[in-house]
Amino acid sequence: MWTFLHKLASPPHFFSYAKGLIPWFAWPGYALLIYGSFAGLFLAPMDYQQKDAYRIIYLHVPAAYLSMMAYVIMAVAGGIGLIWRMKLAHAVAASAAPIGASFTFLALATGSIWGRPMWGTWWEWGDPRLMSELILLFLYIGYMALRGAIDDTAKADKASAVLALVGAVNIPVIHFSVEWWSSLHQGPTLVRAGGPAMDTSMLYPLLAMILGATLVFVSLLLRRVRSEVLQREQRTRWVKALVLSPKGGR
Amino acid sequence: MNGAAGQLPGLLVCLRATLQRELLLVLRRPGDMLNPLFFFAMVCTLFPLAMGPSEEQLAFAAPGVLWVAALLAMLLSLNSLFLSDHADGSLEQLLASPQPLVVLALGKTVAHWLTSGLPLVLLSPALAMAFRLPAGTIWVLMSALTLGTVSLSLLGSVGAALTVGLHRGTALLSLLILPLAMPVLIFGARTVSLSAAGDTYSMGLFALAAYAVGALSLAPFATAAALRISNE
Amino acid sequence: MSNTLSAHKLTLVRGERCLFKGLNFALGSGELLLLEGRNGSGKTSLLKAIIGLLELETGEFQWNGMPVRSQRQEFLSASVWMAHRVGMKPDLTASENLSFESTLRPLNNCDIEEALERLGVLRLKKLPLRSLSAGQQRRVGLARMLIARATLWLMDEPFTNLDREGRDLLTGIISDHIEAGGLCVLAAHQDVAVDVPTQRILLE
Amino acid sequence: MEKLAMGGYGMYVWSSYALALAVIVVNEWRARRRYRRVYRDVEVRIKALEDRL
Repeated sequence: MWTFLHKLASPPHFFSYAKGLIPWFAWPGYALLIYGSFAGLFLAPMDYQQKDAYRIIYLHVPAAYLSMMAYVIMAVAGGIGLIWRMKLAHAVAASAAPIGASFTFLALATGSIWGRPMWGTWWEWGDPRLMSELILLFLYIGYMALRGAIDDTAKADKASAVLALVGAVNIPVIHFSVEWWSSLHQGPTLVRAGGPAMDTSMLYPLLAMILGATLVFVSLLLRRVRSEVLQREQRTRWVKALVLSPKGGR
Repeated sequence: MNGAAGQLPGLLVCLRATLQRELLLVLRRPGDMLNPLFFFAMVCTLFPLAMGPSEEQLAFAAPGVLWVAALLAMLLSLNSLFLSDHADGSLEQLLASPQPLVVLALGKTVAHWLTSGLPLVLLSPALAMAFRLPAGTIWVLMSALTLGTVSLSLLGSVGAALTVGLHRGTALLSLLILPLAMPVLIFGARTVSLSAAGDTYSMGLFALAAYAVGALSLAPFATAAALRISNE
Repeated sequence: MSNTLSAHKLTLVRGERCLFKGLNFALGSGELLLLEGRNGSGKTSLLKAIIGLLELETGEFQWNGMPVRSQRQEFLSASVWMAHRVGMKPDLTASENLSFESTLRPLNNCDIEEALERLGVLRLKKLPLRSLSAGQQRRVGLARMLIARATLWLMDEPFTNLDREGRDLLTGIISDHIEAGGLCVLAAHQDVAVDVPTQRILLE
Repeated sequence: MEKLAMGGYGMYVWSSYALALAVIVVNEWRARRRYRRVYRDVEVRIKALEDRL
């Protein structure tokens, strides 16, 4: 078992099997996203409070979920890389950051667009979820800036792992503080996205979107990790053999 | 001098010596301590100039203004926390000593708080009065600032350790620390404004205290790890 | 008690460059290890790896036959490192700097005054380090080795900035240390005339 | 057609979906481009080394 895991995490093995894995995540993922979007846009009934604007949550919820998921992956991978000195883990952490940041941006943008008809403003300061997403985006920016500022890859890996872990410990506190902050706010009563009792014809497209987005995320992650591995291992024998082999690695 | 010959001096001895060294250094270069303090006072005077002298508005904005200014002043002083030690090579000597790095990092952070957090706390009543905050709120402001600056020193020491050898360290440090410092800002400023409005504010103080305790128990370890990484 | 420091199959990579691969040595009490090689050949990096500032790609150091990794505090208690830079605060005086340093390691019987006296800088002890010349600062830095009860001395170009008299003094101090059963790893780009059992490693 | 207007919210809904599509496409494109660039750089370096030998 242990040797099997070890082999899975070895860069050359990962490099070759990940290539085969990517389509298995990407295609079902995209299929689910297409089904989810279609069903969410046209099949699901209208929400009686929010009318058709609620259909934005089919994007907002998966994006918000992935933005946090990516941060957790980044922090956990960073921690694994620090403790067990696993090189692949650092490559995963480095790859998760830009994807996570882009989903955070999407969650913010869709939240803001949804808020325009709901609250009458593009940016409602009193909404804790948007505020948390914004801080999360800042955390991603800090993480990528730190990585970019350190030239030595090994050092950048470890330093950013420490930062990601500190950030991960802080995220629940940030969330709690923002909740508390907005609960004191005497603003408009917010219309919550979705309700406790969601109709199944509304729920299934949402589940499809979440699952599909996760699969697409994994395929993007694998693709990026492959490039990271290739770059980090460029002085090893296996990369040399790969590049000089007639098939190449294109 | 310190303990018996041939034995590793105790942790408290080492902690005390680190504190003593840092305080002595600040004494030799008082500018390091005074500049952030002046900065704090100046930022606070900027707001009335920008907003107009309406007393009502100023009293309303005061908690936020004081807290943002304190946060920025702390950031300003954090930048030099490990910088000179890195530049003159004494940081490497600390890393090469058998004393646990956590203790040395804690000593430096405590010294940082004493020389930059504590002066802010002591200066804040004067500014609070200038902003017409009610007298009863000043104590709340001082206790909230005490707890908050402790957290900021600890949190900031991690950032300072991560960015220590980097060219663009100053701007980067703010980028790393500001989002992490937001809970402190929220709890701190809201506690003071709740108190000024006559509401119950104990929840905010408890949250600040909990944050400070959490930071005190975790941050020195992260700082020590970050220092090792930055000096490779 | 006799001590040993040995290195087993060391490989050290800095950035993109491999500094050395499969390096071995074994050093016993009363021996000097000279690291030779031109600038940038990895002498400083090897010293930093011994003291634990740099992580090895592969291989390990052993202190008294046990991996250093498993007894880091004992190992660091028994060693003292003189880096390229003096590593003291320029704003503090020699005695302030040294009294802080004295809490970092187990102490010898030699107190700060004696150490400064031996190095010929006692009369400068009340001056901030920044007002001393480079050679005088180096002598103050050397006092760190004398006040610590350390068996293993790691020295990086210790003769830099020293005048002839200073070099002779340092040579004497090193040979006294080694004759008393100490170990010393010394990186130097010029030849060192210390009359003790010496091993040499030439780094390419 | 009426369905596409989303009861007057069409602008918001469709701009959200367009944005989401853009984010996905950019992500996919950048991931692929990065691989191509890294591979090309590595290939150039290794082949140059081979030729010199």
